[in-house]
Amino acid sequence: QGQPVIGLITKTETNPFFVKMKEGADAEARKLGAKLLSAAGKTDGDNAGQVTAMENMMAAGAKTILITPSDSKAIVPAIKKARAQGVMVIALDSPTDPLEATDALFATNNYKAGELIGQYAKAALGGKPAVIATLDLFPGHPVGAQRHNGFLKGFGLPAPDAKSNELGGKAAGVVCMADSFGDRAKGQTGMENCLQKNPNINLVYTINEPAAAGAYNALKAAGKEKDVVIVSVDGGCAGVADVGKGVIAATSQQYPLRMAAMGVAAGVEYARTGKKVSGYTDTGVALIAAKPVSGVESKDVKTGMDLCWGNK
Amino acid sequence: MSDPNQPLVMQAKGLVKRYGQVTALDGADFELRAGEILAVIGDNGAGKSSLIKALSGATVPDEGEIYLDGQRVNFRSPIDARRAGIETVYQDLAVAPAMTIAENLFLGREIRRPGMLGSVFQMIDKKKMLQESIARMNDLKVGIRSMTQAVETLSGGQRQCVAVARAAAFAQHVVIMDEPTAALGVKEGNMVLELIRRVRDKGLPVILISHNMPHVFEIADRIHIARLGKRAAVVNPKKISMSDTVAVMTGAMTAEQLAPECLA
Amino acid sequence: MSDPNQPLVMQAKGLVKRYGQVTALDGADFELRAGEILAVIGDNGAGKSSLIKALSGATVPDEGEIYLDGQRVNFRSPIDARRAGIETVYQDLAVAPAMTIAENLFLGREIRRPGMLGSVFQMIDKKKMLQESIARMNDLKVGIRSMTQAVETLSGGQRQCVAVARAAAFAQHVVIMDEPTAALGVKEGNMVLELIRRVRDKGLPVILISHNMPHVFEIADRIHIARLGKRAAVVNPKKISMSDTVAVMTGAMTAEQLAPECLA
Amino acid sequence: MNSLTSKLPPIGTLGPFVALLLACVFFATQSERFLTSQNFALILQQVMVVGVIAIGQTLIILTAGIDLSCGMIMALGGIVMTKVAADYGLSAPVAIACGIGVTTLFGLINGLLVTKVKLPPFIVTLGTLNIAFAITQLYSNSQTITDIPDGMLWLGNTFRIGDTAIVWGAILMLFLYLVVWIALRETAPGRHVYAVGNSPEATRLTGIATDKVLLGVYVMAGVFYGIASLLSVARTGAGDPNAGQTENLDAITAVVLGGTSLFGGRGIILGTLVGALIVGVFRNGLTLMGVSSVYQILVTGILVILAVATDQLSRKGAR
Amino acid sequence: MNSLTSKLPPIGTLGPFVALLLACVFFATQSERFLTSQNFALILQQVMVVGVIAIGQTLIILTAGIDLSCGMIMALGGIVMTKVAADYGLSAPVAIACGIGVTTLFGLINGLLVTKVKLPPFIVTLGTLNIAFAITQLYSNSQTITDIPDGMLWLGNTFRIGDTAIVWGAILMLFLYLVVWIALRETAPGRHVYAVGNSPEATRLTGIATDKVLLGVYVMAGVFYGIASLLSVARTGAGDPNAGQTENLDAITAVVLGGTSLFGGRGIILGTLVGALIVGVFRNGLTLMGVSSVYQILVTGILVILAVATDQLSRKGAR
Ligand SMILES: Nc1ncnc2c1ncn2[C@@H]1O[C@H](COP(=O)(O)OP(=O)(O)OP(=O)(O)O)[C@@H](O)[C@H]1O
Ligand SMILES: Nc1ncnc2c1ncn2[C@@H]1O[C@H](COP(=O)(O)OP(=O)(O)OP(=O)(O)O)[C@@H](O)[C@H]1O
Ligand SMILES: [Mg+2]
Ligand SMILES: [Mg+2]
Repeated sequence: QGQPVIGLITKTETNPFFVKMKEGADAEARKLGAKLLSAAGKTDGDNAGQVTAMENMMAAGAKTILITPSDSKAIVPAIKKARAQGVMVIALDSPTDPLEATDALFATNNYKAGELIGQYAKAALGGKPAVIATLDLFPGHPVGAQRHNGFLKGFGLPAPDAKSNELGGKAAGVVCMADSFGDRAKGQTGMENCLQKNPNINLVYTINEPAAAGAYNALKAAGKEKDVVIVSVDGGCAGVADVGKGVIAATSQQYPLRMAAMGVAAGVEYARTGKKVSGYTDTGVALIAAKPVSGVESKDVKTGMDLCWGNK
Repeated sequence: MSDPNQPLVMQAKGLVKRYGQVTALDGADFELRAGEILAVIGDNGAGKSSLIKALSGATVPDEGEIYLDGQRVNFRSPIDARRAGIETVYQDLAVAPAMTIAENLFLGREIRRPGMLGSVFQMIDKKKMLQESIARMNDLKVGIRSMTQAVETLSGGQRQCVAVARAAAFAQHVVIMDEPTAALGVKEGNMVLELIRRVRDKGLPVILISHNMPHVFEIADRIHIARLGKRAAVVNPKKISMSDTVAVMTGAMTAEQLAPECLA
Repeated sequence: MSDPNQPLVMQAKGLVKRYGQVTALDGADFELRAGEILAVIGDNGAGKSSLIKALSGATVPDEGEIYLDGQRVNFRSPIDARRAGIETVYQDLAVAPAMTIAENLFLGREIRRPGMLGSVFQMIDKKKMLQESIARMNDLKVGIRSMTQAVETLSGGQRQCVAVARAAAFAQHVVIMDEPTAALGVKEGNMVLELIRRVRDKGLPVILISHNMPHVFEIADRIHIARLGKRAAVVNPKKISMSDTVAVMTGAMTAEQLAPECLA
Repeated sequence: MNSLTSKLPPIGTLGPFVALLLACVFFATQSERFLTSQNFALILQQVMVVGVIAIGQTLIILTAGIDLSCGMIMALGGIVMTKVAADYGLSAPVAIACGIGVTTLFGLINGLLVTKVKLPPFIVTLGTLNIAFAITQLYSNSQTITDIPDGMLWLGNTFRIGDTAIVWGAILMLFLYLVVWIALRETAPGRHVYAVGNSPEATRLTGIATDKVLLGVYVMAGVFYGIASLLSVARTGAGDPNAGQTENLDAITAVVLGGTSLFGGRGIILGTLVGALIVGVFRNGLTLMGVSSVYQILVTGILVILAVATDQLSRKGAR
Repeated sequence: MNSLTSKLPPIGTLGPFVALLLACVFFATQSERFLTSQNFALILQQVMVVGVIAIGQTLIILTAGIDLSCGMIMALGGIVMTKVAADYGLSAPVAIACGIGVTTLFGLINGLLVTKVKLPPFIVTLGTLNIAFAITQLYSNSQTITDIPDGMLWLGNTFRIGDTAIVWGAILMLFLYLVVWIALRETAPGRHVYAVGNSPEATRLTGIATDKVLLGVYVMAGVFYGIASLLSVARTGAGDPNAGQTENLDAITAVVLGGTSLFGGRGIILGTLVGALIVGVFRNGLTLMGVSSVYQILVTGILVILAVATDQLSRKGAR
């Protein structure tokens, strides 16, 4: 029986997070002698594109499919069909809803990631009253909602639970919410407008590190970069470097490379022995901060750089 | 042919049409009698096309009144005029260039297939339309090989024949033609004059705009002379000379200076 | 005026142009002598426009040769013909409707501002262009109020005057006019004929396509009769009657049946 | 005369068809899995949603318009029909009718703005694109809806011809193309669509109510988007508020690849089907070849240009 | 005659301008922070990238074309100039030249495909959109580049007039609009751009080398995209491989809001500037009002339609 074929479907092509994930999968597949097919949705949230990719990979003979679901619910029927044909489906990074729709989940908890930076931010501000701006992803995106709501929860504000797709916090001290699309330029524009709205902002939550970098630009232009705490999520190498430079106060680090490598290994195992993996494996979140605060566990920048994207 | 006792089929009073600072029609009057060929002549820019556009609903005049068979009408669009049985050949040839000759001839009144297919599904009878088109165009003796040719592939004159054939075929009440023979050869031009006569003989009045004085004098029952957006005079081609007509048209003479029997 | 000893300015041999199954030109010959007005007549679809499109580079013929002053030329585009000093008025009026009259007159050869502004920055001298436009259009006695009016707001005849004025103003070598008087009034038509004469008197030969026989007989030195994509005959309007000419044009008579002195 | 008529279809469809064939030949040499009936059934299934949207888009482009809102309207339709079924427990046919009703209403709004207020279609549909998206998010609370009655899913079910499982939705798409093709060719309103796109002023002057034709086209397009909503729900088994984000460009691409002019009045609806298939074949074939997705994008870019260039050349040949 | 000339600009720009003013008045009543010079300087700064892209887009649309690839070409230019500087340590001017060189090359490719192969601009730029995107991702490895020499960032620096900090890039944008406005109005090539868009066949017959005009327009557009790359790098302080994804629709929106016809030959470049400002003012004003983002999208949709409707009405009034 030939080379095992494994499919990897990410949300988009362009997010460094998924690029790293693909690199990890590629390296592991080469090591284990498997053939890796990869595809992605056209935009974040493109469920139909992921369904199409899944069908095409099955047509190409993939027996294991690794997927970072763009839409945790909408993808489920397609996964069911695939599993009914004997394909092992593993969710990476984010779970499906219900969780049991896939054979296994290798993921970080985005809500948890949000909580960590929320807790950090609370401590970092000391007793100062918080004036918060959030730079979110875009309307309707679950990861955007989970990180945002987790952050509010960690900060001690009333927040929707992990399943909600709605952004909380409107009434509770968040003075400005803008969409950044996870993009540097749009993050910057959002921050500029927020500052215009309320110049006293002293805490900025950002969906990811490019948005954080954009926010920093805006704050710097306004001469406020020293007075504001920026927190973020992802823990990419560039992002951790920004933590080192003081651009970002703290970020929650996730490990896409690790998830992907584990997924590929499980796929090869399945092809060779017919044994499926199952259940939820937390690939971990860690808080990376240049200045640790008491009461919140964090790793330093050096460790963060070593681990960024899950290099090791 | 034309007889003062004939009823007025179309009448317009004090039509005004302004385009920004240009006044195309400046209080123009107009009268068309039953069963006549009325030629409308005038210098370039005298407002002939503007006049007939107002009469055919293609533009809505800013002021003035239009009567059809003595009834006040208010054409808001060419559809209204169509419904009233007025058929028009426009100077800038209203044809759909990418469509075939047959389709252009029948545009807006396609022949339906018999039965349900035609009435409910509005399916068209292409074969019949093709045959009819060939017949109509043969009337005009135009040497066009294929009715399924796109109009944009036709020569200038051939295109004009399509527009003329369409108007002649479908008019119920009045036919208006804005320079139908301008691009036509001698033979084709004569065919169109012949066609106009035949239409008139069917009893429909025809409004003919033309710069071709020999044509006008050959065929018109009365001549409406347009000048500077107004009606300068209506003359009788049987009584007036071509040079006097041109003199009125260019403003070298006024209507008052003409012998009374020249007026119509 | 026309003299067999005059050198041939333009000559074409065996031009063929096919559009799909339609053969617009079917081995047409053509000769234009220095300083003459050559009229080209023929039925609709006889291939007149196709012929002059080939001569002016607007289409590339499938077969045949074209000579300018005895030199073989190969016009791949209108630009080539322009460079050779050939100026053309096309039947379908090559104007840019949204641009002003002045701009259309000078399109492609705008007057530049003096000095660096003009030569390096290619800035145009709008004022001078406006003045020139007024002068040119006055030559044609067209009553157009404003040269900064968009061409699309002009009447059909006014538009034609723009195209004619352009060709007459810029020709260096040959002027070609495809039905320049078709949409014109009596006065304007005569002005154009006058203009054509003036161009000829400057020494430029003129090719005039027209369906207006009186015009043709009034002005032409020789008449080229096109028929079915070929040249049926070249006749001398001083010697031949109008009806014989029409007979050749419509195929009722052949060139051989004409008296030899009629041919030119 | 006959030979001229018989020449008309090729000019419109032969080019795209040649491009499609070339693509198929190429992929067949690259992957032995490509040239199977099962795989073609799969491709058909994958293009059915965009294929049906592209019918509406073709109608609009034939009138020299453009519709950027098509995908979002489709998404809204999907959310409405699934939510009505899931939340209010209405039966599938009623829920479907509600969904298609909403997309048709949006078509009507587009049409009214284009015809009555005389706004350019690009701007109108850019506006309704945003409006439909926002309503979709607000109405669905950005939640995917998954409790869908079976009666809404049967178009996603398959039947077998030999070994090949064909989805009903694909058959519906092919049927719609056939109907619209005949309607455009053989009925008076169909010819008026071409006339309006070809020369609106001339068409108006012949006495055709061009506004009514345009309005009808936009409304019909709304109906097709509604059918596409249903297909999308049936295909993915969910009402997805994030659906439809790229379908506008995809549909316009299919239309243009299929040889319809963006300036209106010229084109053949079957070309659009071929255009949609070209896109589907590329995506499928490249995945089968194991081309990674950035390279897929690169190759798609090159191939789109090549496909239309082939079309262009084959037209020249036909003349 | 004079009164007619003086009437020309309004028809093209008054409408959008009225819409812009109305939007400003509205937001001024909603937020006291809106009507400050600092806020306007900010809006100017936020629209400068899309504003410069929209210059190139306007040129292309004036020729009856369209450019979907503009944003991606801009992103590629940004990556090239930052990567060349960061990786090979070349000086800022050289790196900038490399970046603009690449965008110009893409403009040239677009232009050659449109003029020589005679492909529709929509398809050509759809292809190069994908190609530029893929190259950007591959060349940058999807990583943001942040070690940027200062020489590349000074357009992002500000100078002060009174209290108001104005960014140099915004001044550059305004200057470019002025230059292009004069060039389109007052130079022969500028008038030829209008002529080509207005009636390509007539323009060709007057002996203008329409292909050269078109090619020139696409190449110039490439240059503007390169300048936009530089502005984008200066503004964000990074070479971002994910930049430019929505700039094509944004730029086209600005052009159309500005009153330029998508059918070519009619429009005024300053209208595009106003169009870009309208978009910027909406985004800024709605954020200041605290409108949440789904509602922002809804409102933007409605306002885009209203803005153009205002334009339409004010034109009727002008007649
Ligand atoms: N849409 C328009 N916008 C502005 N001015 C117009 C418009 N249509 C016509 N005009 C002007 O109105 C006047 C009358 O035009 P009209 O077309 O009625 O003349 P006409 O008598 O038909 O001339 P011709 O014999 O040349 O066709 C002209 O000066 C023309 O410039
Ligand atoms: N682009 C084209 N495609 C197909 N056929 C064409 C095309 N151009 C011209 N023809 C055909 O070629 C023939 C000659 O056309 P041409 O325009 O030369 O005639 P013409 O002598 O100028 O006629 P007219 O006096 O009516 O202007 C006509 O039968 C016409 O249908
Ligand atoms: Mg007229
Ligand atoms: Mg001709």
